[in-house]
Amino acid sequence: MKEKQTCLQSASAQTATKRKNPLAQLIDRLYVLFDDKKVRYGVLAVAVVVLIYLPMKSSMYITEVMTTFWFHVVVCLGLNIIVGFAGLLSLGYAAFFAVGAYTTGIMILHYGISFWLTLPVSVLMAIIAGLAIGGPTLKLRSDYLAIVTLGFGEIIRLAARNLEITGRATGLVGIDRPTFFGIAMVRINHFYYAFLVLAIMAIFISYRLQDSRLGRAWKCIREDEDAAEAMGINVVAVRLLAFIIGSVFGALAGSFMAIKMTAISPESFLFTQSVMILLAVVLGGMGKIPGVILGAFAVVIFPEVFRGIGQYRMLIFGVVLLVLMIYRPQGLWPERHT
Amino acid sequence: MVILEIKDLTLRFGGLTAVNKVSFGIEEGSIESLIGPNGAGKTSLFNCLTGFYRAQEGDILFEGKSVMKMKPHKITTLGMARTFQNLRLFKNLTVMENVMSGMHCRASAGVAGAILRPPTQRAEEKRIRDVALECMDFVGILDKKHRLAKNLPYGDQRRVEWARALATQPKLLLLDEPAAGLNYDEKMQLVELIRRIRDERKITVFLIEHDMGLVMKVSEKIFVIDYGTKIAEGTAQEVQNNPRVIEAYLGKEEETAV
Amino acid sequence: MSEVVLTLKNLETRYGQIYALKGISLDVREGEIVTLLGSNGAGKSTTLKTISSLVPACGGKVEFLGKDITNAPPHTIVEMGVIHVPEGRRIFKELNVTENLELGSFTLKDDAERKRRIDNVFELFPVLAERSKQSGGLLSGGEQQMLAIGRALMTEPKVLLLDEPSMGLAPIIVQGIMDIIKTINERGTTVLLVEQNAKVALKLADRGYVLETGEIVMEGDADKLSKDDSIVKAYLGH
Amino acid sequence: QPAAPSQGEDEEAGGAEAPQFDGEILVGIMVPVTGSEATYGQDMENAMKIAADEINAAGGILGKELKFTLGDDGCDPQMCTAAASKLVSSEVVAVLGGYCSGATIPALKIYGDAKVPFIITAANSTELIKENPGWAFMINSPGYHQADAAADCFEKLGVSKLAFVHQGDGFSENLAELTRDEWLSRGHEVVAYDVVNKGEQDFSSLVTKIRSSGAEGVYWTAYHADGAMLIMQLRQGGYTGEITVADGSSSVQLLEIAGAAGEGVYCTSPPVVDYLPAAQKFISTYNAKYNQEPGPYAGLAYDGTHLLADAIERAGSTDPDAIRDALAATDKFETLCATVTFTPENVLEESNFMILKGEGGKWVLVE
Amino acid sequence: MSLQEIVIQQLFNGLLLGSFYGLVALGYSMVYGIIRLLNFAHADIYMVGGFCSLSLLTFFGGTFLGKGWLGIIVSMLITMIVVGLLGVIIERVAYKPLREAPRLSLLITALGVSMVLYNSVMVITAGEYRAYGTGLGYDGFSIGSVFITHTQAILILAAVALMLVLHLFITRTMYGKAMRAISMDRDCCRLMGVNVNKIIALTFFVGSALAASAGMMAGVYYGSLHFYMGFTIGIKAFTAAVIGGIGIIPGAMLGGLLLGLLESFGTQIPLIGSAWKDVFSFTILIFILIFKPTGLLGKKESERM
Ligand SMILES: Nc1ncnc2c1ncn2[C@@H]1O[C@H](COP(=O)(O)OP(=O)(O)OP(=O)(O)O)[C@@H](O)[C@H]1O
Ligand SMILES: Nc1ncnc2c1ncn2[C@@H]1O[C@H](COP(=O)(O)OP(=O)(O)OP(=O)(O)O)[C@@H](O)[C@H]1O
Ligand SMILES: [Mg+2]
Ligand SMILES: [Mg+2]
Repeated sequence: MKEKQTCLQSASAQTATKRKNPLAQLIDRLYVLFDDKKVRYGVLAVAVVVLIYLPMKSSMYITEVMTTFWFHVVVCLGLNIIVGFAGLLSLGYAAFFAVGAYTTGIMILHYGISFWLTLPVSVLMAIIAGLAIGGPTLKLRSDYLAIVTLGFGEIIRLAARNLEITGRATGLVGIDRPTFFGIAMVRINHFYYAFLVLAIMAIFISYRLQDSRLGRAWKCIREDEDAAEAMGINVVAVRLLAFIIGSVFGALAGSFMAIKMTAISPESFLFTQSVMILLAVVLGGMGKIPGVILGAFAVVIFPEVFRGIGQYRMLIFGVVLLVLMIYRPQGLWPERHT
Repeated sequence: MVILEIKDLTLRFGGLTAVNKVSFGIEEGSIESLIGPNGAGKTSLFNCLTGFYRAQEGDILFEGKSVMKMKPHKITTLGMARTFQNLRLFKNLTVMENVMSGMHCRASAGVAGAILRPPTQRAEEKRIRDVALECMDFVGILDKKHRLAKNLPYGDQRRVEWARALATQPKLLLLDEPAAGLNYDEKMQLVELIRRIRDERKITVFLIEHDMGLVMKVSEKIFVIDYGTKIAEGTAQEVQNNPRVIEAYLGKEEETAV
Repeated sequence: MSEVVLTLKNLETRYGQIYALKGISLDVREGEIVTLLGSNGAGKSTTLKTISSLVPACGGKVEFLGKDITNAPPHTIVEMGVIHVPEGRRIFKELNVTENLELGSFTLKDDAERKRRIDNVFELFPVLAERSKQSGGLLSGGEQQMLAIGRALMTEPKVLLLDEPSMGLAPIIVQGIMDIIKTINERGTTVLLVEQNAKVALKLADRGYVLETGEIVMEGDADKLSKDDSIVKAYLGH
Repeated sequence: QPAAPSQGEDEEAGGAEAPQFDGEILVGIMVPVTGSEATYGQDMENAMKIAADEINAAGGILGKELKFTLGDDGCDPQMCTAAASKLVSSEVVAVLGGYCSGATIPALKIYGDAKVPFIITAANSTELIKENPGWAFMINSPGYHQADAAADCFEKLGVSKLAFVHQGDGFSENLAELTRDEWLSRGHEVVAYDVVNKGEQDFSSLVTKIRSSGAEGVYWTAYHADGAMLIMQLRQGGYTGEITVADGSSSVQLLEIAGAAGEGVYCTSPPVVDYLPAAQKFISTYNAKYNQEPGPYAGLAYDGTHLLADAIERAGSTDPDAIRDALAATDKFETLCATVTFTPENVLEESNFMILKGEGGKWVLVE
Repeated sequence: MSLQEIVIQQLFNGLLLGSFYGLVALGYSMVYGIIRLLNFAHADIYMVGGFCSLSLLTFFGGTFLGKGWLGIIVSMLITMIVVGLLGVIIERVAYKPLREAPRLSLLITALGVSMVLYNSVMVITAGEYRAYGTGLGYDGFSIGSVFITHTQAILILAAVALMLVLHLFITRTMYGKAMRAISMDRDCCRLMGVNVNKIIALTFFVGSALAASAGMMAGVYYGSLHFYMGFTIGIKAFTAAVIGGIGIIPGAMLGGLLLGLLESFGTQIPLIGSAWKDVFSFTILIFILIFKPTGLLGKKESERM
């Protein structure tokens, strides 16, 4: 059907009949194509091969940046479970990877425990942290939850800054790097592969969770808690699970970050970190896994590409972010495209 | 046999007593209705039954078991499902997803199941889908299964609520004003549907409704409350002729009923 | 014959790609009660929303007292005296009853007058006076419906657009509401009424239109319509 | 507004009328040129370029042209690792810079692994060297030199009860701790030991606390901007004791912002070129080229560049091991700020701290 | 100082700090109250207010107005208007197109605005601190060893006066009710004849003007400005708004004062001290929310099934 007359853009929402430009239409079509499982697996297979091959061909710098990207994929997918799937606004996600990083750091540095053995402890600590923050605050509405998570993030950071065991403001320095089946993990390539494996696992788990009973329950409580409750969904338990799983993702990423950096300090876990991760998730497309990955990519790559322009960099980042959000309010790769 | 028994139930909001010492029982396999003026406390009573409000006094026995202190999701799992007076659909989810949510309490896969997907979990997923499709078919919205709930016309949104409640595979279905916003024709279809729910699916139905035509047609027993207190109960005929009911609720003119 | 106050000419509205109104024309004369019938999804609510500019028209025209008000900002339409009581009551849940009513007279500057009108509404709906300090969200369905109508009356409108006022009301209240609509109408307010309860609506109205999938399929005097076979079958029943 | 020198300007200055070179030597600069510490980083980069111009004008190093490539660490550990690996990927011969201690630590590991000699020209946390045994060299006096200087300063002022305020970052906390321990070991009293969070503006409750603790002196170990606010609020709140600030606050901006409150404030300062007779030529070159004053760390940055050039000349090749050995063997190398000899840990042997005092809106050298 | 004097002095410190928090929190609360947006950019408005007033004051310093109270008052008024308009423009350009978008998208847009604002100022000021020179000295009065400067006393009065004016405006006019109603059902407000765009614009104007006034007061009081100065106070004010019950005007003031007091006493109390004071206040915040999930003055969300 042809449009006879331009509709005035006004008033009510649902009626917004925005005309899409051809580029946006093309992108949307590609997105729809990607939702087909076969296409998706095809693309992923090719991507995996390329990505495994990448560090052998590229410079150390590119590998370093890509490693940072994989790290962000893991944490963004972790936050996506909390924010995108379950609809709980969290402004203190950095606290979760602080928990992982410090757990690993302290165990290696103070007790000389092998890195691989610190991982289960890190997961355990993440579960405790998830329960600690999720437990008492489950009744809170989204924005109040946001401030509690923000406060929690600050509490964790300040505690790390003030406690002796976490090395106070200087942090933990000189964390030993582990060996993996006899190979000492020292080169950036090793970390590239470590984070790549972590990221692939995160993607896989995210997809599996999304298409499960639990994933659907999250969507329901995100939409309407009371109705979800009436459908027999244990809202409290399901929300708590979202917190715990998200926090485990973050903690594992944090543990690996600790050995990659060999030094961690409270300044790596600032509020701005949490906000950047949230930004990546929303910019990419909350709740949509490829969207979140795209968001992580944007957040990591942008500052690198514009490294040359010095102090204008973040200004331009802000402007680009604004323009993108205004033109694609649902994110770059939204959960639903109609 | 009585499937649901309410004993001296009292619910107060501050100074207001919304439900006042109400007692009655619902027979298993029957269709019964609750009527009463606006603000009489009908929805509040439903909310008590399903655990959304905590009544201060009395007791609610579902299949002989007290559900007074239970959380809503527990009660749903026991087999009591409801719809909402002011539609509470998951607006941004598809019809299919809405209805599948009803099966949550009849499945058990957890985190490990979701990630590892053992055969049991696959079978369960298939069962969830099948039940959802069947429920949508039953209420007649199968052809709209991929549309977003919020974009459906009001009447269809109501149907999604029914399908979703049916998907929880209840023993007792509570419907809060299911006919609101439907026209005559559609109301007649609803009468048919309610009967099929009972006859084919063996579900007891308890409904709140203001459309007297429908209530009279479908219910085997009617309870009337006013100001939170039960003022009458009986068959359609008995209630229709009860002077207290006429005074408080029906009024003189018969035209208001379809 | 009295003056035409509200005219729709070939009005078209769409939601995305779906045309909800495919060019409808109707008029409402001063002092009339006109009813709009139709099954679910026929476009009744959309018609009212387009008149009050809540959704944009993408073709055709809405005229009020000869002036083109198509797609004018909603608040200016209210200022001209066209008030729309939307489907589903839309009470401000966290404001109390009195505050809800006060908002109804937002365009009014005079506080004493506002008070007088609130008292008027309380007189029409004594239950509201009893609940005057209760949050709107905690009223029962029927109380909310009364509040919605009362709120609309606060502006003393010239034309009242009512979307399913009887939905969810007890029979005795339905009678009451219909009487009140009659009273308001007799005091000089023109009414365009959308109702599922066709029997009641046709009894009250002077004229009626029947809408099906976005088009007007029938129109005429209320008594004539209530005797029409197809209408009896679909909307009235016996 | 300081004009950030563009790429073009740089080339023009480097290659104007210089002699023919036989290839080039690429050296990395790692400083923050964005973020909160960008000004200092910029100063340091500028000073290094001046040194490079001089070196190239004198025929370069080993007949090759000295060239720089910049890695911005943004004073942020994450950015820093990217910057460091970018420098290593560009196969630099050595790296100069390092301003924020926190953001320098992760880079140290990278340089150590890649065997790139690194001259740290500003950061001076004692934690640094441990991370990179052998490949990093500190030409700024480490914290314990400053702790000594501060304790001496307060003793001279006749103070016994001292309050410490740091800013909760590795650098300022480390210094506060060192000085506190030194102070206690000299038999004095510490009556308050506090922190202000970065970005906080209101210190009034802290001022009250300090006042009520009976402190006779306050030692501020962090940066100048917040230092200025603290000084103002101390005076505004009726505190009348002595105030000394540490090297992070040695910028004149501290006095500009603090105004009248800045009079009589002491500073334990790293060698700032303004007070060094030998540095007058450097200052005028800097002024001429960038139309602004060299900041507090410009001198060390300039020195570091010359030290590196000298070491490569002595090594006779750009082989990393040779450069490292040459650096370690540096013996009484005269620079603007100090005479450089390294301890076995590659740390400066002699303290280069000096004491300044705020007078009439300017720092003047005490002694 | 005696214990009593310490308590009085800290009480005063807390109130002054708290009233700054309160002024900024008001803006958060108002904007949240009307479009349910946690406006991250608000803290930067505060910062811009500081810089704007500094330019004006520098300009007026050269005229007969001088850098004393007269110059300050005139600069403050102009700053409030200019920055208020900036707030309105930001709303039009960045937030209005997203009114119907998911709320988190709006949050991220606000973040974008925040980045643009503070990075612009950073570029303009080259990232340096600017001294805020006024003609005011450190004169004051002391009661025992409690010492309060005239500037402090006047600022606290000004802050309280501004809050009171706002409170009256909101409670005594239809505007306040319209604001609340808009947050509940925007379309329905239109049907009541409310010009929704206008009210939202007005809200942004007032909120931004208040933040700007706080920014200027901070400049006058703390004596220096920095492009990053909004960051910490932003988080604190946001917290204050939530403690009080976000969207509720008196709540923002109460929350601000409470947070200010918690911080100043937290600094003084031995086991907490300056290192743990924020942990202390955030912990209390979390406890408040656990026991009163909608903040101190917040009403319970009421919706029926
Ligand atoms: N959460 C609550 N807090 C306070 N009062 C409430 C609450 N819920 C309901 N009420 C009051 O309790 C009374 C009963 O309300 P209820 O919704 O049960 O009526 P109802 O019988 O369902 O009416 P309707 O037929 O109009 O839907 C009403 O007066 C209502 O205002
Ligand atoms: N926000 C929307 N987005 C998409 N389609 C819509 C939207 N609102 C209504 N529609 C569609 O427009 C058509 C007309 O809807 P409208 O609400 O006007 O019907 P109605 O006659 O009022 O029906 P009812 O009696 O159920 O209220 C329907 O097909 C409906 O699905
Ligand atoms: Mg009800
Ligand atoms: Mg309708």
